[in-house]
Amino acid sequence: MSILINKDTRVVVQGITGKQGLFHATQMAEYGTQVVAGVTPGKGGAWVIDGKVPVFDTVKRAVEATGANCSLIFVPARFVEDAIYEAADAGVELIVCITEGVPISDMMRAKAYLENKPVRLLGPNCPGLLTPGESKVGIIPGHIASPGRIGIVSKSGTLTYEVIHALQQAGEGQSTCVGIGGDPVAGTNFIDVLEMFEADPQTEKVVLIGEIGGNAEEQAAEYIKANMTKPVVGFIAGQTAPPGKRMGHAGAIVEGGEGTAADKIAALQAAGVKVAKHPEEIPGLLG
Amino acid sequence: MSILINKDTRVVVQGITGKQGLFHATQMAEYGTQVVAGVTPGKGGAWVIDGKVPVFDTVKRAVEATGANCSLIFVPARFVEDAIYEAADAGVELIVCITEGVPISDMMRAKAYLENKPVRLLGPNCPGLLTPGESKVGIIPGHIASPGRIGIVSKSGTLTYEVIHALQQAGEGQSTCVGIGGDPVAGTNFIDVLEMFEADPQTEKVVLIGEIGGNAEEQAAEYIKANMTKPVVGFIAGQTAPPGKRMGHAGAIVEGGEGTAADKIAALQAAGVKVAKHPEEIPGLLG
Amino acid sequence: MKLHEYQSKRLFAKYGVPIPEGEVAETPAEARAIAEKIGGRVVVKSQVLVGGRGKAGGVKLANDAAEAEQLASQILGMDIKGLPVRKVLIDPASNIKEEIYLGITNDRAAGMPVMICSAAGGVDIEEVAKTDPDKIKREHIDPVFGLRGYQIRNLASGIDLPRALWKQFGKIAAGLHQTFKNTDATLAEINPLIIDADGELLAVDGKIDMDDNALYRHPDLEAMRDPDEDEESEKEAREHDLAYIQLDGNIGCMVNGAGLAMGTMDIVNFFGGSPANFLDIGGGAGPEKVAAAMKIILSDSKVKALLINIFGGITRCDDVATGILEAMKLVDVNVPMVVRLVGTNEEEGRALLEGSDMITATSLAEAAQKAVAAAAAA
Amino acid sequence: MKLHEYQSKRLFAKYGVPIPEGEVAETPAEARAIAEKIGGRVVVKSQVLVGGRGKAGGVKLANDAAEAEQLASQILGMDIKGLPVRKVLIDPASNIKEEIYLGITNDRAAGMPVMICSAAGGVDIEEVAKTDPDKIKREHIDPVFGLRGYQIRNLASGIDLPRALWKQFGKIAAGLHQTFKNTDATLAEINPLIIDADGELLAVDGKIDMDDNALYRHPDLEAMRDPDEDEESEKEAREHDLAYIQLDGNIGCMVNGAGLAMGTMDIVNFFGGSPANFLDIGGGAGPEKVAAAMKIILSDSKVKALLINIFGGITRCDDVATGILEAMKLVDVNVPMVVRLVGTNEEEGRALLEGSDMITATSLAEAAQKAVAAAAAA
Repeated sequence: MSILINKDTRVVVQGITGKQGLFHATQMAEYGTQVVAGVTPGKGGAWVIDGKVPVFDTVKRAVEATGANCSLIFVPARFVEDAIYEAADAGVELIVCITEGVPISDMMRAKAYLENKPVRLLGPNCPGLLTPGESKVGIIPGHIASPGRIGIVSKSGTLTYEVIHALQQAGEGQSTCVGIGGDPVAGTNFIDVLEMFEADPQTEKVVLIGEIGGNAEEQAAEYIKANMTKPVVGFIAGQTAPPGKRMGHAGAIVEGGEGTAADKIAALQAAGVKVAKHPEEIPGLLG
Repeated sequence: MSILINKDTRVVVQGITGKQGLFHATQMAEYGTQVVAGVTPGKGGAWVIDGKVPVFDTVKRAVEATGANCSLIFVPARFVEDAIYEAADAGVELIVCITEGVPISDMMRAKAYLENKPVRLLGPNCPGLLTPGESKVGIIPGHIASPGRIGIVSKSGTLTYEVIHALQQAGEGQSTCVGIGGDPVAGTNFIDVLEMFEADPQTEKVVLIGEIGGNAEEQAAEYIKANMTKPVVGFIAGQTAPPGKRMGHAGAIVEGGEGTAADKIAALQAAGVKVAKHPEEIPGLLG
Repeated sequence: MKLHEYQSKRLFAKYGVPIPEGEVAETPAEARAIAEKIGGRVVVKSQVLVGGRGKAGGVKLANDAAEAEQLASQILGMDIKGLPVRKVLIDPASNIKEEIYLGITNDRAAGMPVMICSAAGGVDIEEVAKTDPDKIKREHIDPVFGLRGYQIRNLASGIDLPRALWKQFGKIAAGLHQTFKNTDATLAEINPLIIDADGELLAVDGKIDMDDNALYRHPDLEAMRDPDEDEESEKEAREHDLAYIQLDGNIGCMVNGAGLAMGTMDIVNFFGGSPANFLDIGGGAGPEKVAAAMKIILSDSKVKALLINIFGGITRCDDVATGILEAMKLVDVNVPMVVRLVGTNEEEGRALLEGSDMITATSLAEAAQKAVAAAAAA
Repeated sequence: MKLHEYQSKRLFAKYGVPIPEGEVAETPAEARAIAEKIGGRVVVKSQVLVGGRGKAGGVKLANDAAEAEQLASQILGMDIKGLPVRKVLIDPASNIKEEIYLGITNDRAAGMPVMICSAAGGVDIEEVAKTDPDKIKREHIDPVFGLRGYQIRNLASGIDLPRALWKQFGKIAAGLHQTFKNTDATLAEINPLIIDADGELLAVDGKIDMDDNALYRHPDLEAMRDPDEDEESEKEAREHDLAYIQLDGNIGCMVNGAGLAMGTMDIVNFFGGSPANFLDIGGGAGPEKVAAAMKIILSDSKVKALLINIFGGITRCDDVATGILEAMKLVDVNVPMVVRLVGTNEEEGRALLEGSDMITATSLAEAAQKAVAAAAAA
């Protein structure tokens, strides 16, 4: 078991003929992910990745032809909103958006569009997900992970890799690693994923990686306190970030005294979550 | 028992200081409906209907102050869309819109807005509803009806009165009379109401009054065939209407051979519904 | 309200849809001048608000300006399905390689507009929908999120449009949607949208129906209304905010509520009579409106009896009675009147009418039968 | 990106919000001329992109033009929280009867903008929210349906605004929302929105923050960017599409990914060091970007050691290694370098760096500790 993706997940890559799209689609295929189709308007009929993956003009045609049930978005930021609608209307169950730099207003509209539609969005500005040994949808390097019992949910891509790496050093594998992205408005939040980990029999313990900005970590803490039976270890990045300065992620900013690392750490600790001082401490805290 | 409204329904009237709004709010109060508030922006603080009903500037304030759970809209057509949003956001459970002449595009947006919100819209361009002896919300003349076992659902206001009148002559009372309105895009359709009548213990038999245009009657027929255990008698207005001419209701038009009375009657009969040739035949067909 | 072909196409053009560079003529001489300016072969197209112009001989091809003048003189003044032709559109003739259908209308059941596209354009699209439904591609347009780029690509891909035309098609589809949205249309269609000999897309015919309820937002479009679209009496009715449609029978009907008005026509028919009109005086009609309605009905010389059926809800029976009495002062009522008043303030209404010269009825069937009898006796 | 008060207010005015008729001066003489034109008492307001101008002495009241000139000469050239004052706004002084707060910002949790209004304007609204939350009224704005009229009335009613001002307030709230929406703002606020002695509403201060990710849609607003807003090095970083923020420490950090960059700063701090900067080279950075990043970090003379921490995902370790080698040709790297490469193409990356003069590390803790030690030894 795992959450969100497994070996049966059939992925269509929107923007597969772009440099990043093609590189990572190839990496995914090499990892064993079922990359069944690509979409680039105007390039339908082409074949990529050693002539194994057909390219379509529309997600609709791609889904009809290949039965894709998951879409991975690599298109430039200005086309992301439309790409999300297109994937949703084509009937995939999961949309993973890697693209960073999407305007907040676009995402607010997209989120409103998806509300009550039978589809989940992960991202944007996220590394995607990895179910070690089964499937990777996104850009998490596959070779650094292995199957196991730890579920990871994170706002940050590269920090997730660090944590996976640290777990590996400690001999711990992962059930599924989920990057929810660091943007202020994201399709999936901590609580959505925590709920899935709580229900997933393979996952025994969970690592939550947050960062300054917003109050998603505080809400997650409340959820954990009220609903989680599995142990959770946390890490919050940005303890040394100065207020008022945006730390790369559109969401990572301490504004008006809100969203500080100290507040988040306190909230998590109050919910019984052990909080690591740096990523490599995490395996030890998992016990 | 009844559906949608009963003696506990607390009504706020949007547009209560207009001529029609005040006339019908007064009629409703006289009938025994709990008219608890009115709303007219800029006239908050006034009292109407013999100084018994307070007027507020916003529905929000009216609901906060009076606990209204149903809104009745009498505002001019160009303000209807906003009035619907205002009522929905103020937390009422039922919105009844009497106003006619609302642009279709406004209603399509409003319908999209209400989707998945915990509120039902009836209308626009409808006569509202009447639960004889308990409450009337809208413009159905109360004195022509009496409590009983027949549920009525209708696209047409005055035809509904005719049918109530005919039932009365035959000694049959009504559980609830619901006018869904004759516009192409309406908040509540036949099926919604049929479902409620099927579940309502007081209602033993149902009268469905349709008219030319659209295919709501055909859809209702399918629903009845598949789901209704209670007998339904139908009437379709517009058998003599020439195609291509809009018969008053924005929705009552036979276009491109679609929406004819003959098709609707055939569909209802195929679903086991007895269809009356004129309204006064209905009591006889109810058996 | 319907717009003419030339009006529709000009609106489309405003939103970036390519149309032939034609002009409208009201005389054969004007037609010739336009044809000369265009040069070469032209089409002379009658501008009437009714379908089937072509079959009725209202659309003709002219090889030169002289022929255009001659054809215009034939077509101008024609009567097509009861409507006089007062204008012809002179368009350059196109070399048609393919005919596409592209239209937007409201899908009632879905509660949103739908864009419809087919490679089988140029013919009756409803016929195609019945005989060959796979040839019709549809994309619903969310009323708030609008038509999205991928939806247009879905249609282009769905009808196998050559990829070289996708960009142009995208602009046309977006332009059509903008027109539909900004005019509060209930129908906007291009049929056919052709691929011409140069491989370009061109909207050679166009149609827009507008939502009458939204016309208040569009005084510029309201001004385009063709006075010939409706009968004189229908125009007068509209000025009084009455829904009136003239029919061929001899029993004038004045009813409140569209459903009851239709039901009244139906029952008149059921009892062997023939309704002269549909007339809904609407909700809450006051005396002036009632008087105007009576005047309009009686202006139809075919009317041999008048049936007034009022079931008071928002309309008050006393207001209607007052209106009848007012109208009787203004209009010479020379046919028998059957009056039925039930509902809100019915007693007040009946009291007002007491002593006037009219036949009264209690049930609808009774009223209809009395009206049918009165008309037959006239 | 932040806009100055005068820029924000001019944008508001474009959407119908009434603002004082002031002008911007860059010299005391200009300030005098403007004050003379306005006549009477004026406010001289420093235009800097930082809060607390008033307390810092950057906002002063002048009784006449001469005093305005004198105050402008004091304020121009001041340094407020590290930012030089290069412009002053000269506004006519208002007679303030009431101060209202009106603003729009994004509510992340709700996923939509929220309009916030309070009768307790003129002060720090976040303070009011904490101490007196009932004084703050909120209306969420649906991202597709927009701000509706009744929501504005809810706010006006909620703060007990005198009814005579509702219409004016409605226009201002709608204008503020239009500004927010059309500029892709993340914050648009009027504080205070005053009721003046004549009982009129007036936006005497204004603030707009824009969404940097949406700036591509607004070249006109991008052109308003104040070059003083950021450090030189931050500007250069932006030109190379790098997220860079200069800090006070001595360990330069080059990291990929914002979270890891923050995490790296944190761990440097945890092991007793002090980070000189935040720098995220972003996803998929190629050699040029890496070289630019190194140059920028090393241009800070405080930097005593360089810590490069790359965990390859979308970024490829070999690209980073190539970038480091390129940069070492262009930049004189005169501080010890600690490099850690893990993830996508890590072996290729490490192979490329083999033989170069740098300290390598495997774990993050090891890398941080080595960097701290190197900086301490420098």
